[in-house]
Amino acid sequence: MDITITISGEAGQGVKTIGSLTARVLFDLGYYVVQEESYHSRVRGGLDATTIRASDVPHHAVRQHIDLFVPLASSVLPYHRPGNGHEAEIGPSTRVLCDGKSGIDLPGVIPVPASERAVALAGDTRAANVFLFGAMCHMLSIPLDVAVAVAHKVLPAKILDKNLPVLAEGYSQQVIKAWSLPQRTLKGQLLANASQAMGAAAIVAGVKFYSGYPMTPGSGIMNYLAAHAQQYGIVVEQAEDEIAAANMAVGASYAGVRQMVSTSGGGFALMVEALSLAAMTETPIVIVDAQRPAPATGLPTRTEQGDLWFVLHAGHGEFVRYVNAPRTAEDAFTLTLKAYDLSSKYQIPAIILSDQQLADTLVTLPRWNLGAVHLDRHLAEPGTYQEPYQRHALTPSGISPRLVPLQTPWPVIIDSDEHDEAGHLSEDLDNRQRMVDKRLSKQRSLLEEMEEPVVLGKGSTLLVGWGSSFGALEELVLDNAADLRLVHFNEVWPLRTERLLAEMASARTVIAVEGNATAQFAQLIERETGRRIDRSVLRFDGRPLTVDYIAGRLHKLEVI
Amino acid sequence: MDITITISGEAGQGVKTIGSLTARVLFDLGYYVVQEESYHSRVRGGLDATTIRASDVPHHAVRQHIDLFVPLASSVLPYHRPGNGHEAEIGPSTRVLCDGKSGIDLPGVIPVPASERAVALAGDTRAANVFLFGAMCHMLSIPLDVAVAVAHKVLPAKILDKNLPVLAEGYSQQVIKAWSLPQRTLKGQLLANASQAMGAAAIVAGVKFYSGYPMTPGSGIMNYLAAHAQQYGIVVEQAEDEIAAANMAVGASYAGVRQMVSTSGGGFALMVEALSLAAMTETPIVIVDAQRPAPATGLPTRTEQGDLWFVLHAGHGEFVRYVNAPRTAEDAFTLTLKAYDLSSKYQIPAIILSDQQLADTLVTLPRWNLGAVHLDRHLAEPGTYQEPYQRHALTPSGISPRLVPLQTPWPVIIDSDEHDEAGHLSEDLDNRQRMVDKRLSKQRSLLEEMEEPVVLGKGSTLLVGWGSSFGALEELVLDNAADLRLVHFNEVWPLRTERLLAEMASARTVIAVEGNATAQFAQLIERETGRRIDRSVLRFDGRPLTVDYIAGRLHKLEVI
Amino acid sequence: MWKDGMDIAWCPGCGNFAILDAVNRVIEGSEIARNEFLYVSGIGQAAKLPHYLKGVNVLNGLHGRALPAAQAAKIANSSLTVVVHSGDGCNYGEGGNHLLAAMRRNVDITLIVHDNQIYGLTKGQASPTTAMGTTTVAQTLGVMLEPFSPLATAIALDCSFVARTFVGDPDHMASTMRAAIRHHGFALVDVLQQCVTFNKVNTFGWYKERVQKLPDDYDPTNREAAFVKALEWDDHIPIGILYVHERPTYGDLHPALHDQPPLWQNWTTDMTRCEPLLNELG
Amino acid sequence: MWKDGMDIAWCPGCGNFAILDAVNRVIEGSEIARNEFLYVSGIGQAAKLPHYLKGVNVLNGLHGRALPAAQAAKIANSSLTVVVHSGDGCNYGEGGNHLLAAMRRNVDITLIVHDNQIYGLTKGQASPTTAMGTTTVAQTLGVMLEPFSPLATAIALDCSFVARTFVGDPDHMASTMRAAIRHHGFALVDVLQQCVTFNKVNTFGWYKERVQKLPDDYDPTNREAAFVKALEWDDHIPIGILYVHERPTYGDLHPALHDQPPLWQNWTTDMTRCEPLLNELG
Ligand SMILES: Cc1ncc(C[n+]2csc(CCOP(=O)(O)OP(=O)(O)O)c2C)c(N)n1
Ligand SMILES: Cc1ncc(C[n+]2csc(CCOP(=O)(O)OP(=O)(O)O)c2C)c(N)n1
Ligand code: SF4
Ligand code: SF4
Ligand SMILES: [Mg+2]
Ligand SMILES: [Mg+2]
Repeated sequence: MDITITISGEAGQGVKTIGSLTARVLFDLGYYVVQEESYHSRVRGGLDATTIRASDVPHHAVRQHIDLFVPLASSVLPYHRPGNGHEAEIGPSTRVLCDGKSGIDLPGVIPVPASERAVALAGDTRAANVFLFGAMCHMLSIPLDVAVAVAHKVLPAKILDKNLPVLAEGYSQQVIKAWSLPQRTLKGQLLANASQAMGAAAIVAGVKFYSGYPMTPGSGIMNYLAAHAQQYGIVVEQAEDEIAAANMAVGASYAGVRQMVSTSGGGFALMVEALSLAAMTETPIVIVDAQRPAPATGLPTRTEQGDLWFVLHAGHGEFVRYVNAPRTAEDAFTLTLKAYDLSSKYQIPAIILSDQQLADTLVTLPRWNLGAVHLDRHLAEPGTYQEPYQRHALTPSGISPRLVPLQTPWPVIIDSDEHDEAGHLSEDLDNRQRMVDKRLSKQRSLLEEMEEPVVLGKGSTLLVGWGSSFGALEELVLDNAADLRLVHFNEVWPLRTERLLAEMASARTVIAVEGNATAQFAQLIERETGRRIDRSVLRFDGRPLTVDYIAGRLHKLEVI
Repeated sequence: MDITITISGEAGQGVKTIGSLTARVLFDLGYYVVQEESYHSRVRGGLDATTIRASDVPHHAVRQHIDLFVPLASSVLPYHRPGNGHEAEIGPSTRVLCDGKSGIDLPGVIPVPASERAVALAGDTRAANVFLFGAMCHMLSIPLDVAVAVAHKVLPAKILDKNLPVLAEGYSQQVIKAWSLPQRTLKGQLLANASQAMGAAAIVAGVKFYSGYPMTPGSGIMNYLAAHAQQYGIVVEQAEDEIAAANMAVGASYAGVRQMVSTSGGGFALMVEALSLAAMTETPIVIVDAQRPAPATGLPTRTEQGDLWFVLHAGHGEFVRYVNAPRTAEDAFTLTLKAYDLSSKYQIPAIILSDQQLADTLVTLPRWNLGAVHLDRHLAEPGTYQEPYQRHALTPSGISPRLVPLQTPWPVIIDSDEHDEAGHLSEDLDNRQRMVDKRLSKQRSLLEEMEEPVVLGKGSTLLVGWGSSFGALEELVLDNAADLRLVHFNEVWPLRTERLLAEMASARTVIAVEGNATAQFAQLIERETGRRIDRSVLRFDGRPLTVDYIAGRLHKLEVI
Repeated sequence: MWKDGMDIAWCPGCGNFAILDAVNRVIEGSEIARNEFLYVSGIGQAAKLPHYLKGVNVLNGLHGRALPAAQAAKIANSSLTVVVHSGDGCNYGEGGNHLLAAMRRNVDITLIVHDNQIYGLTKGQASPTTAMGTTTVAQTLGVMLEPFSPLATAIALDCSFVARTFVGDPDHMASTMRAAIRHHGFALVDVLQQCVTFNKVNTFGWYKERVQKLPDDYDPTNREAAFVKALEWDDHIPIGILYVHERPTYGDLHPALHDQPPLWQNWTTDMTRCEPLLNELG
Repeated sequence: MWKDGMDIAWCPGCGNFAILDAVNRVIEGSEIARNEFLYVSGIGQAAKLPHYLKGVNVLNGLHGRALPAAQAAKIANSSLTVVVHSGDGCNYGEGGNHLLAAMRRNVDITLIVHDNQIYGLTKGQASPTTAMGTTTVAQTLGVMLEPFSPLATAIALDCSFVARTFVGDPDHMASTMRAAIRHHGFALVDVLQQCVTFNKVNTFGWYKERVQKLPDDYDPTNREAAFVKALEWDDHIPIGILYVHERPTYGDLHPALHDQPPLWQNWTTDMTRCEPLLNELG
């Protein structure tokens, strides 16, 4: 079983609700679910589409071909026509379910009286989506009680009662049972996107302070933490701007609290000076940059892997940072925890490169193993530091024992100027040299902490990817294991290159696959290894790299 | 003739005045002068030293060994002791001239009654420096009338009269004529630092608007333009912050005015979002980043070449930019003009990488040939654009004809969002792809505009440098032409590599020489060429690369 | 929503439509030619407005950064009539520092703030004018900051023209905008605007019930009285021109601008003008 | 200048020395232990002050960005007494937006602005409080912006404690600082301070002639009266506590802070607390 359902409407038509119902019912039935979002930067009108894939083996990406299409407005049809190139596409075999009043006329369309019955039964056209959901469940041969149970979970309590009859009525339309999706035994999984995974990981890591300024697609993490603020005693502060958010992060971390900042490229741009401050004062901070197409405001609700080089070198002067780029929502959880750990251990800024695709895509994932989580703030214990305490004491590792104010009677002194071991401003030039060496020397051991990239397949064509492209690349390579091989990174700085070099050495062609226009990761490899990447498959229309897109390009390159 | 004079005191002791008198008198005598500054970030106390080199052949850097040392306070002596490693150094042959009351006791010291006579004659201890200047002129066998003429030029009118007798009295001390500096015939040269050269070039280029926020060492340009505001009808606006300064730059340029922004790394960090805006809206802007040691506040009055990678990738998203790094004040003039031209022609941001060394070092340079300057704002002429006018019209070159508001009756529309050819917000994904291609395609022709690097010497050891290191490297290589060769860049992005590759191919060892801790330019070469740089000589104590420093390191590497 | 051949990205029922109508009336009824207007905005729902105007120059810049760009454009070309339209988040949040400086700088431009007391485009977070205690998706425990009082702050900064209007009174809105644009100096107009999607507290009706036009004999030159007026809020909300302090603008004070042709036209390729620069250094 | 074994980077005669003395008096005379103080600053001459204190915590951050760091540090550890010292450029210029927000946020910290009406460290450019017309190295044609009125602005923003003092009256300065630190909520103290090197207009004598203590019967809870007072400047400059509005602080309003141990101590490695997060998504 591997089915793709796309529900598409205008912003404000409630795609979110029907999408959630659909994803949730498939998840509850024990299918592996991937739910992706494609929408415009507006509150009403435009396009708001969600594509849900359900399968009995795990996937991390959706496919292009729609099996079941549920358009909520005729205005969206052009987006999904074959060859449009950006959205999930209908084809001859696609079944189309829609409201009879929508005026949608596609071959094989199944019109149902959704809005009419919604008004009649619930007095609210918006219930039409629930009607469609009912009809859809029937088409998928999902028992009504399972659908009803999901409605109880997903719909807000105050509208539930009036919607349940509409759901039943939709179901009772007896629309053709086109698919049969029996209950499976998959249990104990989670359904989450990377915003939720990062937010949850932050809470697991002990975050008590979030500072940020709303910016799509970075706001998901803020919303998640805000929703859990009461329960976990978290201060979620919407700052006056991103500069404040980033400087608050330094202040909070200095004072001993684990913090989180999330934003997108334009907001990150405003945090660059504070990033440099964190580095200079050796204050750990964690920032998520959820990338979107740029420059400038760009396409606020779309995706891109366009900030890699920016983030690698953001901030004036030279300093060590840790940058990771999760592959999936599952990976996002693990790498967020790692970001906290390394940031604290090395007293450096950690940046997590997410993007709209990761932030918005819900996926089935195994329950996180909380038992395996080992937390450490890496604060100094009495006896591990020399007295009088010096915040930036020189040590062989470059890491100074870190105290926070009032942890001991020793005061803690930090300064954005070049400073001496005690933390006081110093214009001594010998000291300058020592301090630069100290701060930069941490990179050596940090590199040791990096994992090697994942390698899949055995083909002689080596695809190189990083971050959110994993789902598509994994599927492509596993389907074409004879031709293709994949080396995929989720820790992009410092960059481990041993495994990569070995794979490159045994490859006939090396092709970078990236969601940007300049093959940024390929350039990084070139700088770090001196080896050339032969070709690239790039996508920069604002949509995620998909199996179909990459396969199409590889065909053009005559690689597959 | 090649003499090095260091005058050193505490901030607030008037080093500036005596330094200017000295440099000016040597310049007026027809010597090639280089005057370098080394000072702390404070208004009083600390170190404030100036080193002046005068020679009968041109140089662009000072040397480490002091021939004539004029300490104004005993507190500065430790800085200049042999082996200190950061400042100009005294040696056995150094002659020391100082005020008899300063308590300075060095071998061969020549105490003169400077402060005593200053008080007696001018009623002001501060005139002691003029007394010392008089004595110094005598030591250099400079006629008194030449010294007096210089005093007229340099000293503020209101203190001139009372200082002239002090000058004469200093001269009349008949301190040993240790050197003989006859009048030379060199004429028609200028004495300027890069801040002045860039400021003058901006005025030549037609700049009428400057926006900035004070930041050492970037403020020199602001001060220069402010000093000429009345005369040239320039609006010099000290903005509320660097964000405003950069957004003002975009607004002014959009409306048709050539602008200038100058700052240092920390201020530049705040301009990064607006840089991306300029790129997205294809609005030409020119920004100077006068680098200083970082991260964060770092060492505000010191120098570093630490922002290269930052500047190459500053700004979210992907866009074309032009980055140059002048070698000398002379070069600064030319490259500033080029920055205006290319920024306007390609409608891209141009960044000039200066640093404290360039900004503060005065040097003799040939009079700029204004006749050779060709100015063009690259605004569209009627007939060169299609009507209705579209600001971002697609063209084969990627460059759209540019109009400014009210240049014609056509309105001019720009947007930070992804936009269509007309400039209106567009979420169309085909359009997105076209616009990305359009903007990025400009890089190809921009690369053609880059000059090849300078190559000096024929040795098999190839030194690679960029920007302000030129003066030191040039001298080193010319003195060691048999062993050493130099390839030196002043345009760092886009990077031309043909000549570099040829030189590297014929070199035994390639050594990067840079004023930073991570060999940033070497890394850039590695990325762009895939060739490895073998070794590096790096300086990151906040002081400029000098002939002596580099030679010392090369000795350690057993290269010379 | 489609209107005049344009796909307008606002929600049906949004107060922005009335503002757009008023702007069109102002442009149409003005002696100023369309292409002499420059509409500047930041990012947000309000900030999309300039795209829906016809024949005017548009600079749609960064979130919170409209004011610096607008001031510089006016300095660069004094023939332009520069009007900024942006949200409360843009101007009182992200761009707060620019607002302070712009009021002090007194460049002759107009700032029209679409004050819906919420962040619309990013889906409903609190803005600086959101009432304390309001819960949102980001302020789940309620807003804990005192709301920003734009008018009182403007009066404290001696902003040269300070007004408030309401989308529910189109004539008042248009005439206030007109007065602001005519005013010689920096003018702030705070427009009370419902956001039907995200602000369920400060609805059209809520404002309608509360707004009160300033009395005819109100004296907008009295700074203290204006300050007191500006603090009125909960039960009745004054609309009208609260404060006017006519004084020289930046353009009046600057010798490169005052009685000079527009700065951008001050362009010559004649190099002799630069000889003095060389002589100074020679 | 060497003082107490420290190389102090200020000019002899600078008003900063008197401020430093006052701060030392405040710290010494306080029931709060030295290590319970956190002194935060930005960049500038004023901002060097924390380095000259003994035994206190110091966060010397970025130019203009002291306030966000200070507020977050206080939120993170409510046991700290947080005092910000920085210049007029830092707080009224670069950091203006943070000042606005901090007054609204009302975190219980104290901001002491060394207001020398100039940029000292960068050698004499105009600050937001520099008088119009003043010429400097960057303002060669004279300052064209109206000066920023910190106190009037603070009152417009309903800042919970607003005061001014003068380096020439050490007792007044120390007691004002003490009151500000004791005050429960965000407190702003603007300190009139001479810059002997770069501000030749607003000298010690200039201030001395003009400052006037508020009368004993002055009522700082009257916002309108305070606003009027705050506007007084040229001939007589009021010093003292102009405005006080006691109200709940951010810490009082936030359930994670109010009556809770300091946030940073809320640390556990027990993972069972996180099970609900998984259940929600399962
Ligand atoms: C630097 C930056 N931060 C954040 C954003 C995201 N953003 C876009 S609009 C907006 C707020 C909109 O609120 P407002 O200005 O009140 O306008 P409205 O949508 O309510 O009209 C935000 C936070 C951005 N584009 N840029
Ligand atoms: C982002 C940034 N911009 C500019 C500077 C340079 N800078 C340092 S201190 C200062 C102004 C100092 O003035 P003020 O805050 O009034 O302090 P003062 O020296 O007068 O005490 C400036 C502009 C900086 N360090 N960082
Ligand atoms: S979200 Fe609010 S402000 Fe934005 S268009 Fe809709 S109603 Fe208007
Ligand atoms: S420059 Fe001014 S503020 Fe700075 S130390 Fe000197 S007198 Fe004080
Ligand atoms: Mg709003
Ligand atoms: Mg100051």
